[in-house]
Amino acid sequence: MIRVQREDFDIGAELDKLTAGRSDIGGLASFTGLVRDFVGMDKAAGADVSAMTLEHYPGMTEKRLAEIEAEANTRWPLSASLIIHRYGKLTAGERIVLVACAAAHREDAFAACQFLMDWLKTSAPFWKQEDTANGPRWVEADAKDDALAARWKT
Amino acid sequence: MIRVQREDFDIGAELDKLTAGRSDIGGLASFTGLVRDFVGMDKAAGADVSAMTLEHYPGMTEKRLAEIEAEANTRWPLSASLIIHRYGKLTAGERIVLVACAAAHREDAFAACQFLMDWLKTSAPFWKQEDTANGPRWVEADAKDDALAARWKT
Amino acid sequence: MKILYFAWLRQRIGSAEETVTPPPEVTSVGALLAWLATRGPGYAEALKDLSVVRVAVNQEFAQAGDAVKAGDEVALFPPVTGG
Amino acid sequence: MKILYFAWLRQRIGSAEETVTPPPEVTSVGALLAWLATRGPGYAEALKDLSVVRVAVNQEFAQAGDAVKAGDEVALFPPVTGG
Repeated sequence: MIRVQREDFDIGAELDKLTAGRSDIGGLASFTGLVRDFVGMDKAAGADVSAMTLEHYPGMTEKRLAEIEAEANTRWPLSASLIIHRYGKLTAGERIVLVACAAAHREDAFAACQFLMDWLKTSAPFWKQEDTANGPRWVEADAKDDALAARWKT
Repeated sequence: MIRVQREDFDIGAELDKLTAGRSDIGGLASFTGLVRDFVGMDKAAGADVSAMTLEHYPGMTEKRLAEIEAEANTRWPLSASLIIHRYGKLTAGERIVLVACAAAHREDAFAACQFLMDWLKTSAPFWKQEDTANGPRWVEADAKDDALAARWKT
Repeated sequence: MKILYFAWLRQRIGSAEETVTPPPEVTSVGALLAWLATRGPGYAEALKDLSVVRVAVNQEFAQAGDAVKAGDEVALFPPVTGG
Repeated sequence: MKILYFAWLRQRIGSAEETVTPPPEVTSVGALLAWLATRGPGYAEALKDLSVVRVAVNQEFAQAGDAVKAGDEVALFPPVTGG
């Protein structure tokens, strides 16, 4: 299931829904992305970030997320999967994205969850503009994310 | 933080507590283990499991989990970590374990979470006895878990 | 042909969406980008480094050699940074 | 010396915990296991395949060559299967 929304989400409620009434699930892996209050790899060296605005491409975003989710379900035997991604203005500490994968075995759940995050980071049309102490700044794509996504190329 | 308890836990409440009031966290990876209603790799081939009883070694369990968590915090720059493991009788579909790791960057959160699960599976003193259609059965250690844990040997 | 701009491409070009009628020889993504770059200083500035411009045609990622035609929805945006 | 048994070792031996006084020559984990195996048929059965028996001395994993002494808490259990 995929959802693109402005509103916040409740991690516990979402994960509970994914496994409710099921007893064939051995493991549920999830990842929640949050707005971090600093830029780059190092808190001490980075500029402060008070908020960010997430822009997206309505229509293509939903299409890409559905394709990415379908691809994960082709690669791993998942019992359930979920992608929720927010857009709009988010302040530091707010939730941005939730990805969850349930499977009979934990390796499949973990691998699919990482795959979804890596693909989403590099191929879902979202763009972040951070409000930093030095003014607004478009986040640049990170070569590290391309390298992480390249792990999954077959 | 580690907890060994008979009672169920609320995933959402636990994860929210881990990140509440923090804005230095970029990613939160979690894994929930659930009681699966079948034995082995293949649902069709496995005996049905209606419930299981988790036995543990009070004292040593807490000690091992604290050591494992400390080791994860040495290996990765984590903002927060959590292990909750239940014991006692659990029916199919019930939650067994929750592991969560928060970090500035998602790779660290994911890696630490997988590491904790792999180590916990192979070195925390818990034993599962399944109630199957063919009677009670002690779960045997899985060589796959040893292989997964061996990934992290340095 | 509908053209959509996102993120800093939208800001530099000063428009989120416009409908254009390129000359008939513009039949590929590459030719479209070259033609758009001639439409004004904002366009030229936004499209001067195509290594940081991504294109989707009808909501699918597209390369310079891919075809474009009247009626297509073409989106121009920087490398994505969600998640 | 306090000995704890868990999972099927507990069931086969028929005891979760006992206090024993091994002879003075029992100073290692290996010697302790060999001595325990002589205490009755349940013990012999439970300890016949040591490849599936793990030992902790004072709540730390231990090997056959590790020392044991009076006052230690020694636990015997199968390979762990939690998580």
